[in-house]
Amino acid sequence: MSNFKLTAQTPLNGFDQNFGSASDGIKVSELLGHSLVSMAMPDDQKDALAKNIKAAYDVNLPEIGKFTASTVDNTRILRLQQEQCFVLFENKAANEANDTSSNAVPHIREKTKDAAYLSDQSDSWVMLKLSGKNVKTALERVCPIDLQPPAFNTFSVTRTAMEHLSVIIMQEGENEYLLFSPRSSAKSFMHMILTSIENVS
Amino acid sequence: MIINHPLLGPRDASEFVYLGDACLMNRPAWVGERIEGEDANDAKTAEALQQYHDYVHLRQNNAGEHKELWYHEQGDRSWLVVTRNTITHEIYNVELAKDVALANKTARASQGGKK
Amino acid sequence: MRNSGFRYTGFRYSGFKVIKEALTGHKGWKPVWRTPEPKKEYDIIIIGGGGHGLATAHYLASRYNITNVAVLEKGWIGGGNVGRNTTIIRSNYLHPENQPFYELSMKLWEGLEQDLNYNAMVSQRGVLNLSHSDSQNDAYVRRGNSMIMSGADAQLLDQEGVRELYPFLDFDNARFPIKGGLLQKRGGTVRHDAVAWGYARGADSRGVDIIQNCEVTGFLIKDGKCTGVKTNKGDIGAKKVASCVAGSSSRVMSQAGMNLPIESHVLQAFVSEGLKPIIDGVITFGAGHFYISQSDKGGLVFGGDLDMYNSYAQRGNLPVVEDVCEIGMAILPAIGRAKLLRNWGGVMDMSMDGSPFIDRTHIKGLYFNGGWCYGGFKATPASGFCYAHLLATDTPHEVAKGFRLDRFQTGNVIDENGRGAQPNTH
Amino acid sequence: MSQKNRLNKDKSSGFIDRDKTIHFNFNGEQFEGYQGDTLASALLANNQKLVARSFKYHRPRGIFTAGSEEPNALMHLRTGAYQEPNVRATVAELFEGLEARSQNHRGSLKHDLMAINDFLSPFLTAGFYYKTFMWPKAFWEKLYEPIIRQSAGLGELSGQEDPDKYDKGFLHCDILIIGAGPSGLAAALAAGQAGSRVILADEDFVMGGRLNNETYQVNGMHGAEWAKTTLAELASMDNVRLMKRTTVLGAYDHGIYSALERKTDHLASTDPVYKTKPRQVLWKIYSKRAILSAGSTERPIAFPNNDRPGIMQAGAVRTYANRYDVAAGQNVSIFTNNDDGWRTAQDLAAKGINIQAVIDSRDIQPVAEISGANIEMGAQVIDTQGRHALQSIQLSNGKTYDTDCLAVSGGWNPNVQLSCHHRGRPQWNKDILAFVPSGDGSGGLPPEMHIAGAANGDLDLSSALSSGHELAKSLSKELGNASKVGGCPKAESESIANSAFWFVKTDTKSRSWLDFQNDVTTKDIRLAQQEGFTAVEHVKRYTTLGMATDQGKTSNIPAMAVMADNEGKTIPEVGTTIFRPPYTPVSIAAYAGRSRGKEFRPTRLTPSHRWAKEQGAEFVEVGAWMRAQWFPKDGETHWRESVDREVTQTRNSVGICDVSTLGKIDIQGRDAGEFLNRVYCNTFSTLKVGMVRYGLMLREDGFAMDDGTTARLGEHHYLMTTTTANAVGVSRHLEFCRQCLWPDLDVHVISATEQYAQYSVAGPNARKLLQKIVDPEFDISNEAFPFMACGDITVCGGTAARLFRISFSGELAYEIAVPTRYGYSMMKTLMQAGEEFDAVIYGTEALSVMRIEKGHAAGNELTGQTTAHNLGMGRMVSKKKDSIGNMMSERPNLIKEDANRLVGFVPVDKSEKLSAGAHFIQKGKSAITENDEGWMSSVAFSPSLGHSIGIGFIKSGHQRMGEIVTASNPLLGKDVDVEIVSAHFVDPDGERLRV
Repeated sequence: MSNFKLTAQTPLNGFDQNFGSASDGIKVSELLGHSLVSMAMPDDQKDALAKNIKAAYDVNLPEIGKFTASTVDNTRILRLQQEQCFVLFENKAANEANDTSSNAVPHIREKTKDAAYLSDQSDSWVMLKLSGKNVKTALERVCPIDLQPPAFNTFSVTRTAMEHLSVIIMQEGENEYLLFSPRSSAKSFMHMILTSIENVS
Repeated sequence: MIINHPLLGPRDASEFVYLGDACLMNRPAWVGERIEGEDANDAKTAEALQQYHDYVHLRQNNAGEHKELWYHEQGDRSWLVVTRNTITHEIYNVELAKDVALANKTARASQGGKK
Repeated sequence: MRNSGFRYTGFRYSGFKVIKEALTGHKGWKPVWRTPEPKKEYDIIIIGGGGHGLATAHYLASRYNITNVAVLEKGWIGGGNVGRNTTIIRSNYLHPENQPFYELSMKLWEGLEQDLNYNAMVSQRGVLNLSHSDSQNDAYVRRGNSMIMSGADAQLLDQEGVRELYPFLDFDNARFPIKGGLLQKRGGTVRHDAVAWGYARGADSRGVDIIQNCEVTGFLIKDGKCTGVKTNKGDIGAKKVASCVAGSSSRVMSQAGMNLPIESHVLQAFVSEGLKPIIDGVITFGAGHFYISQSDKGGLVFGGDLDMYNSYAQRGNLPVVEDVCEIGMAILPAIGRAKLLRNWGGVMDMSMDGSPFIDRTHIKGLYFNGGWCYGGFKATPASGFCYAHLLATDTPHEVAKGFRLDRFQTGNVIDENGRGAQPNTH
Repeated sequence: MSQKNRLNKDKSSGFIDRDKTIHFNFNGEQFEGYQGDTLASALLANNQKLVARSFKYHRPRGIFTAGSEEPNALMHLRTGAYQEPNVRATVAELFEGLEARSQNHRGSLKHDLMAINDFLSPFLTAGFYYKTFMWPKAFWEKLYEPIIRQSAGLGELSGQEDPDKYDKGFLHCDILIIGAGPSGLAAALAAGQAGSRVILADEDFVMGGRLNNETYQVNGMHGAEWAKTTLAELASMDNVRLMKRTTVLGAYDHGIYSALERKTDHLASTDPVYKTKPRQVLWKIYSKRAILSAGSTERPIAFPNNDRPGIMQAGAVRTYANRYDVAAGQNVSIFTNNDDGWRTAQDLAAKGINIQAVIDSRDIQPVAEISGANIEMGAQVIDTQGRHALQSIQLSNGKTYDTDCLAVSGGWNPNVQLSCHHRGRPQWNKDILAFVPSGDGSGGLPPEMHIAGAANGDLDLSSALSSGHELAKSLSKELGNASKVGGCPKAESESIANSAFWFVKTDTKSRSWLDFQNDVTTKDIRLAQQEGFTAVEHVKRYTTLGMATDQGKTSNIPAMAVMADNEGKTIPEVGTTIFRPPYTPVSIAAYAGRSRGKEFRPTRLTPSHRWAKEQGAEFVEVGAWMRAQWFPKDGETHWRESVDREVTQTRNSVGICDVSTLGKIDIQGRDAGEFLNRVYCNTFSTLKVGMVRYGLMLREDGFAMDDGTTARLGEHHYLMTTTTANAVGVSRHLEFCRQCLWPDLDVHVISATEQYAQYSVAGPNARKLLQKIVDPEFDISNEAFPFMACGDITVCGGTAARLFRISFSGELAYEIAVPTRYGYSMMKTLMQAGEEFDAVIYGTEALSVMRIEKGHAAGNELTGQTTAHNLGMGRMVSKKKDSIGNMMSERPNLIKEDANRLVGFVPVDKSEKLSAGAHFIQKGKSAITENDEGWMSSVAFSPSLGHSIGIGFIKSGHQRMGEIVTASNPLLGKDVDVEIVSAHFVDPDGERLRV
């Protein structure tokens, strides 16, 4: 009988801070309580998958470079590649000390009914939420993507590189962004974001 | 440089990794299993070695239009076939390599059918 | 005929001559090379008036007494990579097919001024390769031993040894701390343009025709034998034709129907404004691609990686500029306030294994020299010497016998950094 | 100090703030200037004529221009680590407390000992050094070169780390407008009104370009006033971004431009903003179209002794008067070959400055009336006097004038530089006697670039305004931005008549300067040509013309005129040299941005990093990763003690190591097995679910690329591991194979490296330890979970995990993976559970020792230069199937009998220490290249055997067991005799693995 218990840690220990004034400042907070599952789509299963997604989430498979949002588990489906999506969803268990993050893939499998190859990515990324009037000005220092509409707007998502780091950026609303970067370099990623804010404040 | 990705639109070339001449997609077919002690082996092997030598080492190095492979490593992980001028760097065409590879395969198959 | 009983048409350069001319208004200086019209036929035609082509001509004339030679240059001599590199010389290679060749080159550099009676400012202030890890250190030991075994010099430095030489490197705050280095004291720099001019003067003074603005537009090939070249100045016959055009190799040789195991890539180089001396020798980074030295005029001369894509454009793009300066700052944070003055690009003949070719082709009378990757400048004397040897004797020079065009068929590849058939990584 | 040359003390031009006095220091002397001054204008206001020394002859130098083309007035700015060399005083904004020092002199600026070079100048002509310093041979390095190097350069670096921060950024626009002079402003206004997304960048700290320096009228108001109004309007537009103090540096492919914004260079180093914010920002601008409206630069005329302090560009003299309220002299003369030079006389006279003489090389009617001035038409300046500042000039008509400032105008050159960054060659325009950018679509003009205003040769104001306006309108339309655009701003056309007069022909021994900084004179050009350096690039390289900090902005065209004249050619026949980025010099640190020091590259930390740090681990950089090398314990003084302990304890009981850095790639699909068969040289489709196999991956050229274990997790599901170093490259390779070679296979790959914390648990007690944490429903006994088994399990009461029974150490070993979030906790738990077994944590050094003891190849062996054959794994290359590299690995030289083989080595004298990098030589032979038989790739002290061991490659090694050879290491001065042995030093039969 095991006497041991494992406890979970998030990459940035739940970082949550405001920089600058409420009116034109920037809020930076780690996104918690979510799971992320990669969903690879075989060519001959795409229609079936789209149907299953529609049934489960009442949303269509997004176009490449977009994400769709469903109220079911607050799920967002990010279409980063032609043959692959990321499914980001609220997962209460993911936050509990002794989570079995093993529930993420089965959860999505249930929804997609084996029409996709799934792989848990929940622990692969550090996820930061950036919001506030000045966010674009700060991101201008590191993000090569044109964040002005119509090039990029709410429901846009893409992967790029910032300061030698791989970053997925998605726009959730006016002046609201979610950024993912590989977990092992979370500290460098955080430094990159905070330096940008510092440099433009 | 900017590569106009067929799915994602214009992206800075620094997001990509360059491989080289698109002929690297045309990997020679497998020579097949060679049974030890068979006379035909040597000739078969020599021919295959020559094919592979050319495939691996003799690439197009045009001054002008050049079809080449780029990998969108900091993007959607797709391999692209980019047609670019190596003197002016002008880019004429960008395609998904997978589409090109499938088309080549179909073309080869139909050619084979004619024979 | 000009090629027998030839004497120096010019005159010897010396301090005395400089003083004499200064006092008499510099009226006595003559052209460093003549401007001849091409003859109908030569014993040997060298295509390409760059460093290697001119060196080949010089050694053909001075060592093999073959002077009925023309060097055809499509622009102005020395206008290619010999005039746009970062001027480093070294013989610090690993493989037995390479190292003795580069060591021969180093020895020729060491006697160059006296050989040419031209001061190309060969300056042996040392080449230091920094190491940043134990396995890199192991690789340097292996390489240093290869160097010594070929007769070259090498020294392994620990961190203190490096600090003694260059106290202002970033020892304390570096992302990739400096653990030590491999030093070749005989390495250094040479004034690049002067190499072309000195060899041109040496060849010309022995009767070689250097013909500028003469572009080769095709080969005269009959029954598998090359008998000359077509040019914008008309057909010129030759018993032997020797291509020596670096980044233009594929272009030129395609006119003979050859497809080479070479890709052309652009390499950028950089120079800062003139500064009082701060860096004595050459320093290279070990956790990325970067090399720097300071010229006798005071400019920091540095460079790094290729732009990575095939190009004949002789200009590069911004990512490499940033990468190079990032590395510069990583090892030498004191150069931050030095200003970059100019950056340019040259076309590199990148071979499939990173090593060159000096070889006959399958066409009789047609010879090929190329595939120098970034390493062409330091190789100039030995490349010319060994090419001259091959052209004169039809046998490869002992130290260049590995540089064969068929080595990818046999598997005798000479891959210094183990990247395989990926030219832009060599 | 009084500002002797400050004009109309009570009335300002509008650019100088008389209420804000600024104190500054030049060469230790205190001066005053005003807000709005540059360092140059403030020095001139204080009548400081001598500010620098030239490079070669150390000639006295004064301020020559009022802009970024300045060749002379370079100085050290700021002090200590902040010291910046070669700062052009003409663009350095004055700030309170500024400290500047002149450069390149020994002794004081006024009494420079090196000025002796000027007297030696006959000996120091162009290229003299190529002809001498050759004898005796040894003297070059010992004597000659050190002397030459001492005189190198102008300014000096502090030798300290640059203390400032720098940043970068990315901007996107429809139209980038380069230069905010009349044509740029007109273009920005039209483009902004049309609805285009506009960036307007200008290097000056006040936008307006020459409108601020002249007395022109635009739309019925003073030009500077119009500029101000227009800028205000532009500032109110959301679609327009105004970027002053921003120099566009380079034109790259597909509309990408680099630009440097100087954020804090105008502030004192003590200013809080200066101290906390980036000094400069390097912008990468992505533009659909660009308008080059960079104006023009006035060129000098070459005449004897034309380099004295006080001899300046006529336009600059005008700028100092009109914009900065500064008289460049009290008694000014003008020497011109064109009408524009006369504007200087007119503007200065209007400000009450005494005009001594106007000398026009053209024999025509005077262009204007200048009261009180001597008008000399058809005359030339043939000599000048004044050691540290101009005193008098001599004319070709025999007259002499006393004068303290000579304003010279040789006409204006369009600033074509950026239009040539794609190696375009400008074209000669004979109407304005200058090069202009080559027309669209030809000559290498960047495809998206268009030219407006003076940069295009539209030298008069009215056509500059209309060309900018029209261009912006049509480009906007092209881009689909067609909102209504206002009318074109109007101005009077002014006279710009010019003449082809470039230099004063003279037979005297005096020298006429072309390149003021590098001391290139007309004589040097002549000498170069005389010596056969006739190509323009040859002349440049031989004389160093145009290679100074100003890159020939003022010197190139006059020099080409001299070349043309000498050769009897026209200027366009002489040709042009190539303009290269950057447009003006840029701090190297700015290109590096934030990537400095520890932030040079991102750092990857393992899941147990924090724990390892708590244990006092020694870390090492392995690629981007930081890995624990060893874990010193109290009392251990040498790293070897720690490593020996870690190895011994692992082999005796159990050790734990973080191996999370290994690449993990999740591979799924109906064809996953077939896919792996093709990318590995050995077979994977036959692997049973729940088992792991070692795989060797070859490059297509047959050399080994990477190795690792791959587990079959399900019918269509594999998990591949790669080496740490090759994780990214293997991913890329797999995607290549999948997309480009075999698009019809159903296979999908995604990296899972970051997803799992993976720990090796190795040693005889490994199973016992794991049984304490693996949930009891999972049987991990040897029978149920044999060597090379794998499976999903749960640990610690339900946490999902994966277990692999694989071993790098040669012991009974497992790797256990949990989601990364449990990494820290898992490490702690393993150590806690291991307490009863005296479990040890081990680092990469112990890992390496154990793998060498087992003869496993790692990075030092998988160098990309070794084949399966070399590694002793030739048999693994299956001939029964197609796989990457299996054909080329059969090339004759790669499979030859006497190829290098990986074997083990032990010193004959067991007390000897082996070293990696030694070369193998047959005993008794000398250590020369011909006798080289291979090399030692990895060594370790084996605590298990008690002596040094090594593995390495030697010719036919597998057939030479027991032979004694010399491991020669001349680099370290040490040869060791070694015996060739099997590389499996410990447990050669692998019994421990399977218990």
